[in-house]
Amino acid sequence: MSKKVLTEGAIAPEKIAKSIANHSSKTGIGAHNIFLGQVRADKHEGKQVKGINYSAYEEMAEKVFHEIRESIFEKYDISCMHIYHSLGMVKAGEISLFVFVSSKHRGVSYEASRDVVEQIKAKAPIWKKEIFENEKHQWV
Amino acid sequence: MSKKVLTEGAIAPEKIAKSIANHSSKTGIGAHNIFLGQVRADKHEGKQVKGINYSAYEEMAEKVFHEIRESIFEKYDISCMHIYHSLGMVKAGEISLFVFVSSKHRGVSYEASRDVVEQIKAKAPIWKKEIFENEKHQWV
Amino acid sequence: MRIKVLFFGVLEDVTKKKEMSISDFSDTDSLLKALKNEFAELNEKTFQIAVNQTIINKNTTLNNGDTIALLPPFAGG
Amino acid sequence: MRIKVLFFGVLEDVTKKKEMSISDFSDTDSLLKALKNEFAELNEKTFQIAVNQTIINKNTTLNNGDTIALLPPFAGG
Repeated sequence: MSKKVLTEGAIAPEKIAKSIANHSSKTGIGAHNIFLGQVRADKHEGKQVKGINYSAYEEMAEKVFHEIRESIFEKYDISCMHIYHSLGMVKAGEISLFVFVSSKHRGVSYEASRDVVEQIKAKAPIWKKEIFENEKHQWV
Repeated sequence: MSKKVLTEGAIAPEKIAKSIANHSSKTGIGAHNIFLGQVRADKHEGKQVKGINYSAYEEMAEKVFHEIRESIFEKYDISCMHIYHSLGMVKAGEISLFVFVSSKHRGVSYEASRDVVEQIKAKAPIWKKEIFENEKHQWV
Repeated sequence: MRIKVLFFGVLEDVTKKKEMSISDFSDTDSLLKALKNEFAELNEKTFQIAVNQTIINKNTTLNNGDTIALLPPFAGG
Repeated sequence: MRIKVLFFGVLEDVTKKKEMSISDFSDTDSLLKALKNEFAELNEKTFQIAVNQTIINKNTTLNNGDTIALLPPFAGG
């Protein structure tokens, strides 16, 4: 079983740097594509979003992430793939999704990365609650 | 005039982390796409590449990068874009190209990022010299 | 027979609970009918149903120990 | 008239120099002919020519202070 995707709170830039550095020993890799989802401070009827509280059906989500992983390795000639998704509170401006795909050549890294993100959006049982400056909330 | 793209030696993962962290104040951004080029330890006739020495027609390259930048901002609805490309020696496993595109929504970040990379490959006057373990070299 | 029902996302606000235990229903249709009766607002909500973490598309027999989840539209990423 | 000629990538290995100064040529075609005469290996190489950092596709008149660059196929990234 692969390691867990869901992680408490925002994803730190240092974690991304560490993940990149971990690939320097894999000298067959020529291309990395990284997608990051960042929480926007959207406004709804004058109220500004100060953060998003992520919740998930955790066991099912990890199962879905595993299936996405398998499908991507089957479809694309890639070397590595990592996904991290936040749970709980993530403030506006912070990172809540980190998708990292590595391959020999660049084209496939873009295609696989985009596919992962679209599959996450479509299949992962995760929900967002926008938290406003006035502490009210709204499910997305 | 935008800041310089060409940078001496490999691009450190910490620089990438810093660049990501710098965008946390831009709370209109929802998506970042990052492309990284990593030097491969390819083998040619049994000799292994230990690194690549990058050279460029520097003034022209900076002019071309500026033109690419302008064309991307004209074509895509993006918030930010940064490019860094190595000059000089970069060892196998290290990063030599860092393209960073940020936008409100995810689709455009992928498209613009890919476009940047393809334009760099096609238009930037940069050359690679593969350096082998035995210190011999081969222009790519 | 003991079956667990889980509520996620906005549905948690509708039912005011994260989970409940039931025992009187033999399939998902009859369970759903009872839930919509108890929580009228469910009639206005869009959601899918998962039985033991797999989304179902038709009425499904319930067995002892099953976990049923009501899943509003996903919003990850 | 003083014109600078730059050699990049593999062409630097061919000419054994990074740049040279010339003064006797009025256009790119005549300059190129002389260079291919001096460095026979240039005849086997693929390259583009830039005049003052802009790639040209036809014979171009040279002016005092121009910089000509011989550019092998790009390999950035």
